Amino acid sequence: MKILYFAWMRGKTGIGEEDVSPPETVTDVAGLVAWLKTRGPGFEDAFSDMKVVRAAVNQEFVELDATIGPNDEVAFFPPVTGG
Amino acid sequence: MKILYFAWMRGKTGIGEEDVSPPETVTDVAGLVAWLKTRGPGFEDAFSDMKVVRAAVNQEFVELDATIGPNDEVAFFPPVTGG
Amino acid sequence: MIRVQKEDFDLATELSALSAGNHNIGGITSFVGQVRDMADGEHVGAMTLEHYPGMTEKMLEQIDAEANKRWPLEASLIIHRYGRMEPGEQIVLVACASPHREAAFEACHFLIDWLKTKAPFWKLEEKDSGAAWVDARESDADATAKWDKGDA
Amino acid sequence: MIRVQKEDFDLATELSALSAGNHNIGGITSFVGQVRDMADGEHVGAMTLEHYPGMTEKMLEQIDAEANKRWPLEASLIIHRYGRMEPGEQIVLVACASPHREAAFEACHFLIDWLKTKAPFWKLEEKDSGAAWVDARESDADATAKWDKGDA
Repeated sequence: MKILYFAWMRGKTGIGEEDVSPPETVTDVAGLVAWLKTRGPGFEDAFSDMKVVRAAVNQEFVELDATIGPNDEVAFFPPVTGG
Repeated sequence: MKILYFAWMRGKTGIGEEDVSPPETVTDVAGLVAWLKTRGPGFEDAFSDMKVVRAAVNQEFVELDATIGPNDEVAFFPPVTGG
Repeated sequence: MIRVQKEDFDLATELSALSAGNHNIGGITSFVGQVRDMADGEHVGAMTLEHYPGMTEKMLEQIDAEANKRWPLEASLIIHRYGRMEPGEQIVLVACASPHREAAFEACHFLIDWLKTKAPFWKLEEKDSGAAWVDARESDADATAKWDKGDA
Repeated sequence: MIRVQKEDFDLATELSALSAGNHNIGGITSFVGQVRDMADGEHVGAMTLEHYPGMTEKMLEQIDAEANKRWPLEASLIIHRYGRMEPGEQIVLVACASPHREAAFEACHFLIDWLKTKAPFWKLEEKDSGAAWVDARESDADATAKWDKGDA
């Protein structure tokens, strides 16, 4: 599973992109977030306030209950500020 | 008094601009229109439907009851269609 | 700023001049109206815009001042052409620059809506059936009226 | 049409290409967003726009398609830049061409409002107090919501 982090999420996790293999019990975005948070204080910090975290699966915005699988591309980022 | 006609008002009256000296009884735009209509069939025709005639005195839109004097510039034209 | 002219205009040149060196501008909204080749289902070969020199400038100044009174603009511009124009040619440009996009959009929309019913221009279209003066549209009066605030 | 690029763009060139030869276009509304030198009362020396390559294009295509579904447009364009930009530089261009001005205005306004909350871009501002990611604004979410029709 490919994970991407943007803006200050990248700053806090310290990485922009990684390949991960979460346990089989992780079947949705919320589960993935819970698992990612166990990987260190940077991740714990990045996901500490989910109100300011947005997620996309395969480049489409999703809610936290969206299901995910091993071949998905999951991205985390703050609310967008372009334009 | 200077009178200007634009668009099809100019076509119907046959003139774009003229200097006139209406009788002293003409004190507002409505009175001027009534007097102008006596000057020939072209004028009669131009002012036959006042719903599609607009007036300006000294380059400001006015209603028919606007007062006018000998030194005013009065213009008649259809509703505008620019832009 | 307003301008009434026979000549065509270059949008990029005009907008560059409008915002030159002003770094408080966050957005510029512009509208360009151009000649269509169809009107009421009939082909239009060209059209001629007549106007009332003197009153045109006066009205455009008033409209421009009103927009600047209603919205926080850093700059605004109205250019309106007169004379004969063919399909595809530019007729009018209105543009508003503001720190914020909402003001830029609303003021620009306001300018063209007001101009449509308050600036003394008249269009004569050259159709296959002959030359005809364009009738004012009810929808333009409605568009102007929507900006009324009781004080206009 | 949409484009995501590092390079600056020339408004007149883009709009000319957009309307070239199409004589059914009666109006073109455009909006250009540019970098301001102030944010929250602090001086901004420059800013860097980060984006999500792939998703950006996908979202802009969706937004552009939605505008064309809602309004009768002859042409539309979104250009969004990424990378580092200084005050006064152009960030984004949205433009809509239509036979009628109302459609051109509304569709253009819609494009920039939707883009503000749906296109994956993030601004990092270089302020005197240091570099800081810009917070999303409530007003942008409100501006997007006003275009909701229940089917969005």
